Formats: sequence, structure tokens, C-alpha cells
Amino acid sequence: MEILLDILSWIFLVTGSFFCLTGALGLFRFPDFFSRIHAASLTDTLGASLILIGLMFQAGWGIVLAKLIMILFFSIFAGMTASHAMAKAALKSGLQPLEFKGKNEQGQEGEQPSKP
Amino acid sequence: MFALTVITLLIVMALALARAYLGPTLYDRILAVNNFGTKTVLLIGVMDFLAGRPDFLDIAITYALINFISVIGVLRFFEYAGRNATDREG
Amino acid sequence: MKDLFAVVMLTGIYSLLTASLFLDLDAVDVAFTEASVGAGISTLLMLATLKLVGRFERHTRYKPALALGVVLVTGSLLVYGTLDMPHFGSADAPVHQHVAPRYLNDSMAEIGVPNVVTSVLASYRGYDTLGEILVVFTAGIGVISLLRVSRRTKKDSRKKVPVDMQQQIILRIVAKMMLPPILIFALYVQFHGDYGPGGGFQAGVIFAAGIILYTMLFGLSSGQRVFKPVVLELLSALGILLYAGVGVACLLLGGNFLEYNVLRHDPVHGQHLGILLVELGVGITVASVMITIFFKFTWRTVKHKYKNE
Amino acid sequence: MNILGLYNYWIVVVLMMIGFYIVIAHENLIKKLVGLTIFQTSVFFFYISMGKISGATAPILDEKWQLYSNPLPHVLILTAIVVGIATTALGLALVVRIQEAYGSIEENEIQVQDYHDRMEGQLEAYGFRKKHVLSVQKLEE
Repeated sequence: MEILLDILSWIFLVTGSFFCLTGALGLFRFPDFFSRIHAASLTDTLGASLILIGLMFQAGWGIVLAKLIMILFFSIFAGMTASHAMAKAALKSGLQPLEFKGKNEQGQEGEQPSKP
Repeated sequence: MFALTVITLLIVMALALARAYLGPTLYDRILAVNNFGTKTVLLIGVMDFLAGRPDFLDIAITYALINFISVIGVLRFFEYAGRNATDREG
Repeated sequence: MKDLFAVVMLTGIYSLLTASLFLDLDAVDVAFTEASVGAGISTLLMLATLKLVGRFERHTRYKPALALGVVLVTGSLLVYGTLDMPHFGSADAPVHQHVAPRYLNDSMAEIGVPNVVTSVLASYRGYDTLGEILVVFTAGIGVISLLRVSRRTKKDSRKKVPVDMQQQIILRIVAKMMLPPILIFALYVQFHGDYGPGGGFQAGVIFAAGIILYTMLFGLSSGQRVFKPVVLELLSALGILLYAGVGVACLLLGGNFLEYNVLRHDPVHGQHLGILLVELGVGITVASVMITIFFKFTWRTVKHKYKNE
Repeated sequence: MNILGLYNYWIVVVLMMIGFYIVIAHENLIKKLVGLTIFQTSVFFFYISMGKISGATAPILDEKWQLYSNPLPHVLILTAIVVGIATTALGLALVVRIQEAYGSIEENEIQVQDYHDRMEGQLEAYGFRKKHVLSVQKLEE
């Protein structure tokens, strides 16, 4: 039983770390704000929940498990809402995604902007 | 197991820090700070397990609850900063 | 960096890192305080100030040579001074020889509280904490008198919901859902501080963060309807009064100032009651001072906006 | 004697000097406050790292643990953080008032304005009228 829990924990923690890492790479490497927020928020939600679930297998029954579930619940809610609000505010303030910017400036469709 | 996760999280945090430093827009920075905050929640949780006393998760709960307050703060005080949302320099 | 906004954001990240490092150094309560302060209050106050004073630094004409020289000389002197210090993490350093063993060994019998930090904070060093809380109170008075609000412009410039927040329906609803857990969590931190990390300081800041969240989302006037400025000012004084009142009660019952043993027949029960009341006083004062400070700053930004328009 | 075991103090010194440099080299008052905050945290680190014992755990008593870190620095720093944010708020309020009074938060501009005010005051005391004083200011520039 212990070994099974450990193996499950390993799997969840490693996949969670992997998703977090990909999200951070996207946050660092992608060309504009909207692609960055896409990478960061999508992979982060998955990565964070996987890591927290991996911790839950180690926690055993008790207050620690309850606290981990609370953290999972709140961090998912807060993270998703915050990224939604940020994206909306950015769009409102006149920041445009790369592709649309290309269209508006050149007046024709299908034109992909070059990398910055 | 926990050590590996901690190391990965530290790398992730370093990347987010780099994004917060580079910018270039206001929203990139706030995104990076928010991302850094969620990673801190995870880091604190995993570090508690690493130290062997996982009953100190209250700190992680604090961050999970009020981490996004700074995002709201930026939206509240700086929204419609208008066209000059991009930094002029630096 | 000319953009002060970036400076503030990086300061926020610095605070997050600081909290993790404190946790790593076994200072759970300190990490908790830094977490609540750094996540909740300090970044927001800096942002509000930036809104008032402008986002960009005007020019960057430094005189780096002289400053660098001074810094290098001071730094190398300090490093030279550290050479005699005990090693990091060594258990036989002089710091650990005198009062700390007594706190760690006897506090369970004398105070009966597992969290040694709380028992030292509220009982062994009660005077010290009273002084600190007075400093917080004084800083609150300072901010109130510096950012005084004139009555005349008050009526017309208040609004129900800030314009920018009317757009963000999802954010408002989710934040509204988060609000009760934040406040309940603050109470948990307040009253669980004897057994785990936490206490009046942390709880006060978290509670204030909850109210600040509400104020930012639903406008200053709704926030001030919940906590009227007069009530806040009274509360911040009331917290200190509670703290000092417990001390005076101890005096009247025949003990020393802040000697909780005399509050009940059993000394340990007396200590429990005393610590509970004192921490409550700390929490009330810290929360109301933080909320007051934030209200004053927000009020300035609202006024600023109207002046510009 | 192995001096590498002192690295925590060196980190503290480096942080402290960064804060110190920001305070003395930058003109902008907000940056000065940020520098002050960094200086402050370096002092916090100094105390907390002195209280750390390797292999110990946080000072919340439990049957499973025998060795605890020193709780005394934790108490001092815990209160200091909250006091620190209160005083930082006071500093920010002062910055706001300075901006309103001088129209600037750059220290050198504020000093120039102060200098001119003092000069004007002295000249007026000697019986010069406002017009002359203004021309003196122009000459200086």
C-alpha cells in the first residue's frame, strides 16, 4: 500500500513539475502577452493541481489533507480568474494579439507577422 | 521526490522572474508576478513536506487566498493606462 | 530602470522569495507575517502611491562613483566584522545559550502553549509587543494626519463601483466568493495562533487584506459603509486599550503589569486567557490601522482622478 | 578555521549594501524607499539566520522533535515586519505630500526648489522686491 501511494505520488509530482516547467518556458519564450498568458495559465492550472494531488497521497487522512484540498480549490479559482481578468484588461487597454496587429497594420488577411 | 519538485519549481520561478524583469508591457509584469505567486504556494507546500512537518500549510493557504489581490490592485489603479501601456524604455 | 511600476512588481517578487526563505530557515511565524504583508498590503500601497506621483522616474542622473566607493568600503568592513561570528547553523553559538533554552524547555509548563513564538511574544516579552503595537498605531496616526481628507469634495466624487471594475464581472463574483473564506481564515489564524503558526499580527493583516479586496472591487464608499473611518480610528485605539487593560487588570489583581498568572486561579489558565486577550488586541489594532491607511491612500487616488478630469 | 560556514552573513551584507547603494545613489524617493525595504529585510535575514540551528525544526513544540531553532529572533522580527510596513506606509504618505507640494519626487529638484525659496526669503528680508528676485533666479539658471 505504501509503495503504491509512493509510486502514485511520484507520477503526479513529476508530471506536475513537467507541466509547470513547460508553462514557464512558454511564459519566457513566447512572443506576445496573449500567447504568454495562454501558456502560463493553462499549463499552470494543470501543473499546480497535479503537484497538489501528488502531495495529497503523502498526507494521509487528517487536517493536512483538508488543507491541501482547500489550497487546491482556492488556487485554481484565483488563478483562473486572475488570468481572465488580466487578459480582458489587456485587451481593453489597447494591447492586441500579434496576428490581429499584423492584419490591422497591413490591411490584408493571412499575413503573419515576423518574429519580434 | 520532493527535492526534485522543489528544484523544478525554483527553475520555473527563475523564468518567471526573468519575464517580470524583461517586461515589456505592464501586463507581462503582472502576469509574471501572479505566476510567481502561484509557484510560491506550491513551493511552500512541497517544502513543508520536505522538512517533514506538513502541518504548516497555513502559509500556503494565505498565499492561495490573497495572492491575486495584487492583480486586482494593478487593474484597479492602472487600467486604461491607455496606449502607452508599453514601456517607453527599460 | 526608469519604470517605477517594474520596480514595484520586482519588489513584490522579492517579498515572495523572502517568505520562502524564512520558511526554509524554520521561522514559520515570520514567513507567515511576510506572506500576509507582502501579498496583501505592501504592493498595493506602493501601487496607489505610483498612481499619485506618476509612473516614470524623471531622470537618471546618478553619481555612482562616490556611492559605490562608500558602499564597497562599508561592505568590506562588515564582512571583516563577520569573521569572528559563529558558523551558520551551529548549535553552540552564544545566541542559543542564554534565554532560548529556558523558553524551549519551560514554556510548556509555565505557559502551556505549544507555539513558543506566541508565548514569548505575548507573555515573556509582553512589554516589547505593547511597544511595537504602539508604533503601528502611531504610524497610522501619522498617515491619517498626512493624508487628511477635506470634507468639501467628499460628496460628489464618491461612486458606487469603480468604472474599471464594472467590466470585470467574473472577477467581482469570484472575489466575492473568496471574501468569506479570507475573513474566516483570518479568525482561524487569530485564535489558532497558540497551537500553530499565526497570531494577532498575521490575522490583522489578513483581515485587512480581505476588507481591502472588497474596497477595491466595490468602491471606496461601499468599503467605508462597512467600516466607517471614525469606527476604524476608535477600533485601533481600542486594541491598544485592550492590551494595556489586561496589564492593568493584572496589576489590580495583585500581580505585575502583564503577569497573566493572576487572571485565573490556575496560572496556566490565566496565561491562556491573557494571551488570548492580548493577541485579540494586537489583531484589532493592526487590522484597523492597515484598513485606515489603505482607505486614506485610495481616497487620495480618487480625488486625484477627479482633479485631473 | 573554515570561513565558508559564514556565508549567511555575507549574503546579508551584500543585500544590505544593495539597499544602502539604492538609498544613497538614487534621487527618486520611491526608489529610496524600496532600497530602505531591502536594507530592512537584510537585517531580518541577519536575525533569522542567527537563530537557525542545522537539523532543527520550527519552534512549535511536538513530541516527535527534540531540537528546535531559537524562537527569540522570530519574535523580534515578526513584530518588526508589521512595524516596517506601517512605517513604509508613513514614508509613502510623505512622498505623496512632497509630490503635491513640490510637483516632483526627485531629490535634486526638491533641493533646487528649496534653495530658491531660501534665497528669495533672504533677498526679501533685505528689502528687494519680488521682481528683482525673479530676475536673480533667471540669472542663476
